[in-house]
Amino acid sequence: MTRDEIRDGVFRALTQVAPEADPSRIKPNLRIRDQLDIDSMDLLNFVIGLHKEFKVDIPEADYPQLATLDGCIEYLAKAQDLR
Amino acid sequence: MSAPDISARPLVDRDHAVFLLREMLRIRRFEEKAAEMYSLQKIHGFLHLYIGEEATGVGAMQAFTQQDAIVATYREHGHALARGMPANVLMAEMFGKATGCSHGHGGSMHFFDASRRFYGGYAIVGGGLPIAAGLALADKMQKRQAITGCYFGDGAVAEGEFHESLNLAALWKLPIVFLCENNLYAMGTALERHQAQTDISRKASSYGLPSSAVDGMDVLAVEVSTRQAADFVRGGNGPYLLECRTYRFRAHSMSDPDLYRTKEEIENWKKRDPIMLFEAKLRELGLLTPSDLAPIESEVGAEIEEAIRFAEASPREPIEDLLKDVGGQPAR
Amino acid sequence: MTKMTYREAVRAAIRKALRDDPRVFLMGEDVGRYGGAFAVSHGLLAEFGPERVRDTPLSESAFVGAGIGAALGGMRPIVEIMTINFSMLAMDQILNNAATLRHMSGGQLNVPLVCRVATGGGRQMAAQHSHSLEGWYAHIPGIKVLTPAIVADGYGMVLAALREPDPVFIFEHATLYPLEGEVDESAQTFDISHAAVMRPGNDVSLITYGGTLGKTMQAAARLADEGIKAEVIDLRILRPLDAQTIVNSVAKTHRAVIIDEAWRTGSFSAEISAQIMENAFDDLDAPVARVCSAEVPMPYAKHLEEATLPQVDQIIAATQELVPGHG
Amino acid sequence: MAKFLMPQLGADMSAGKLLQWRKKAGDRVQRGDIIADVETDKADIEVEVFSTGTIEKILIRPGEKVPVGTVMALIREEGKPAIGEVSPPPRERAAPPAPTVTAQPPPPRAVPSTPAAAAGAPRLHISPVAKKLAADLGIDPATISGTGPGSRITLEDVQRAAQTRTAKPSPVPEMDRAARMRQAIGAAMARSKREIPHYYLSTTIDMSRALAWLAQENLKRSVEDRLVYGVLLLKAVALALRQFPELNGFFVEGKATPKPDVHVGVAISLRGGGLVAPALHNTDRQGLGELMRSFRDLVQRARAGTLRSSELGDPTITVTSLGEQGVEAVFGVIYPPQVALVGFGKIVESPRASEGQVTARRVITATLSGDHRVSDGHRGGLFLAAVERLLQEPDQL
Repeated sequence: MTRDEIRDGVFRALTQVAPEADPSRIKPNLRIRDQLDIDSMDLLNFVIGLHKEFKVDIPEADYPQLATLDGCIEYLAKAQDLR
Repeated sequence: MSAPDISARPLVDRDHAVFLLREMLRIRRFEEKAAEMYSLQKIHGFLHLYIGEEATGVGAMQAFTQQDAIVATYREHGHALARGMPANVLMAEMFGKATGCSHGHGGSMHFFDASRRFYGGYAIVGGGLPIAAGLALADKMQKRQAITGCYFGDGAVAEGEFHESLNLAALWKLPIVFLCENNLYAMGTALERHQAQTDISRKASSYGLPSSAVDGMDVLAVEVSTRQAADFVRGGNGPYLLECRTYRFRAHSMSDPDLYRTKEEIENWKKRDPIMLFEAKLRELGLLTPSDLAPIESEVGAEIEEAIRFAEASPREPIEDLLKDVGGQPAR
Repeated sequence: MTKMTYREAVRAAIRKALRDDPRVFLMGEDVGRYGGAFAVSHGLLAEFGPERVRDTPLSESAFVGAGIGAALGGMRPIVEIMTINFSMLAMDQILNNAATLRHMSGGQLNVPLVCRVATGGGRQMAAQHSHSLEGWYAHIPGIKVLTPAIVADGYGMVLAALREPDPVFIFEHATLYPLEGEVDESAQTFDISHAAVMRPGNDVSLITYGGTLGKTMQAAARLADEGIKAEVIDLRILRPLDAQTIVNSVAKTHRAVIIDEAWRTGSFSAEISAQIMENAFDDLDAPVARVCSAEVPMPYAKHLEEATLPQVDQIIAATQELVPGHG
Repeated sequence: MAKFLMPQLGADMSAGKLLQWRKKAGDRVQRGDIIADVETDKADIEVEVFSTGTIEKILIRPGEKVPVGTVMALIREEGKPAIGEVSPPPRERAAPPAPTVTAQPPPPRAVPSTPAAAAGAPRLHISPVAKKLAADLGIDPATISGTGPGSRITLEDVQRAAQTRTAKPSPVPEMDRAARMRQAIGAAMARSKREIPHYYLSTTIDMSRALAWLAQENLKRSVEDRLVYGVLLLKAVALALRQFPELNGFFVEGKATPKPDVHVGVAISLRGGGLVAPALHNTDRQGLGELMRSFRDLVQRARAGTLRSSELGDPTITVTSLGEQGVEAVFGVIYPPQVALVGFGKIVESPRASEGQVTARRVITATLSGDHRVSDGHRGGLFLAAVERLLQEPDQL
């Protein structure tokens, strides 16, 4: 899965939770929660979205790695390789 | 039917004479105390004093039995006392207390005592006359040996109810003694300024009623005339009108500045103060010695004083009972 | 049950009372030899004699006052005031003595007096003989005010009133005397504390009393043809008013029209409307409507009198105004 | 010493002017003597004295106008007549004038200033029964167009709106709806502040044990079934309410009506502004997993605008959590007709001493806004303490 495909998947999960999110204006290196109005319920739904999109199990302990867009892509890419 | 000869003086026995004097004095002192209590704001609203007319009230009342019915007017303190209502329940009524003879609902103008058939004071001038007609009608229809004494003032003769009631009473031969206390003034209007015919007793003839007039300042004369009128009525001969010519020494009420008559006129009439007149007559007849008076005064004073204490100490009616005696309420 | 007219029903009740209770007697202008201005007491003088059926002089204040006095004295008088128009002459005795003596005497005296009074207009009697003033009497604490609109009530209310300890005023609308209806002369008890639902309905409550019940029932029938199910309430008693029956009805229908022959301003309909606002506010889907007489001294001419009095068409129009889809 | 008062000379007299004295200090007077002339509105009146004795002191000068009951002179009574001293009326005070006869009508009570219409909302033209049904169904009347006379909203209008509302969300443009919602929330909040006497309590709750338990629990759960800590807070509040029923219910028509079931309303912010607080039915009887699922479902439907009207109308209490927005403690406004609101702030690390040892504990600030007509601080405090205790045994929730 290419990085772009992973990026699109992440955005799909993100817009599920925050429809008003505009992918082009999300800064990849800043915390997503500082750029969008995301509460713990949204975060959970985002993680569930990623789980369905990429068929990976994401333990709570790994949540910090998903704080930024780049972090998500990095984490998911690693998870794909493991499989 | 010629007017009864009222000049014949009965042989007066001493006990009855002292009783009459004492009754008049009770009324006089009660009224003086009522005036004082009014000025101290213990009594409010209207207060009409009977000072000067005591002979009429006391004299006439002697002619009525306990079974007879009495209807009075708003100037009724003297009639209530003469009828036997205790001074304390009258004072309590004027203080607006629950122990008053009308539970504080009526005040000075509306004393009632069903047990003594004292059917109260009426504030609407002439309002009592039709009631008296009805009471007499009921007694007659139930064949009760009783007549009705109906007091009213000279002002009432101008009201339609006076003429309607006298006619109805004469028409149906109702057992009523109509007692007109002519004190020469309808509040601020002298008799000759409110009546074309000032001889009130003559008004009865237009309805076929026998009538007469008597000196309202002479307690014995009033008693004799009223007894004769009452005997006539008890004989089933229909109603009788007795006019008692008297005078009030005080204003119409506590709110009346009394400007419509001169001081001289009042002073003249005071020379015929009914209590002074009767005292002098009894001394003349040797029925009264100067030492008799003091104990009567102190006895009367004590009764009036006790009335004040009773009225002051009495409770007011609780607000919860506001609607207690009002008829026509939905069934609880 | 026997079929009779309204006047015969009232007469039957008075006759029964005169027979059953020696304290009862009838007093009023022309009640004896003339048989009553509306022929209600026809034949009673012959049966009971002049002592108990007493013609009076035209002295309303005196004979109403005498009625009060006689009641105080232990009798049970039925005083007939020929019409409400003349009752003004006796209003002082009624207001200041009849209604007041029990309370003012601290409960010592009560006045078991029954006063029957013909009322209302509609017979071209003009201004001085066509008044509807029942609302004035219903304003006075101390008395009861009954308005028999049907023949059965014409009979029952007289007998019920005679059992009351306090004064009762029965207003008989003059147009009702020839009305035909059923009376159960064996009945022993008669209700004088509840209004009656004369016709059930869900869309609007038509509330009235006395002489206007007939017109209200006609209006309800015609409204039914248009699909509006109107509930008709006959108040029967103006004091004490049975507000609960009114509130229950408005809670169901959410709309009320009050029909009252009195002049609109300060009429009894205003009191009913106020009580609906106070007790059924949250159930109202439209303001309370009123159909009353025009505020003019009753004109003599027929067309003018009809334009003054509440009519069936007005009741229908007022109702259509309230019911959605019709206004 | 007897007092000579300005007498009551008529039913409607409240004061009188002394014209002249007919006696001076030291003169002897008899009961009934005229000793002064007084001018009233009606006329000049001669005033008699009711006691016998000698005038001790004159207190009022001619020309002075004084209220009825004022002491104008003192009389030393000599040998009282047999009837004894007239005891002066008990309430007589020495100098100050007696109250006037006709009590002045109390000054008109300052007309309570009617609160400005909430946030300038135009007054709705709606019939009482329609307004009541809209309130019962939790439908905002502002969102209904009236078909009655003068476009008054009628009963039928509300009934029609209720049917269409539950069928599909009324296609109201997003912005317009948010503005209307802001208006409705504004009106409710203003009314709440105006009518409900709030009291506020706060406490800090140690969450360490609960969060540790949660982390363990979530390890065992798949992603979809994971719990958020909010669920623990909701369940603790719901269970605590069983012991404090007075906080769980409404205050309507002047009296508190506690509700048997516990439906905790959860404040959910909507994307693009606005807030709703739909109910989690029987919060206390749902297990944590079940509660999590209904909570997630509620949030999604709230944000999609497909909430059922009963969910809007049913909450018996509301919980609001602004922790994620960085707020430490929130003192919220109660949603009428409810009688309490619980607020939770963010979880922070804070030094806590226990048994002499200071350790870093993760704590949260819990607050209670209570309706003082229904409950008081004492009961509110005990309630918060119960919530804290429950959160110390997360496995029992």
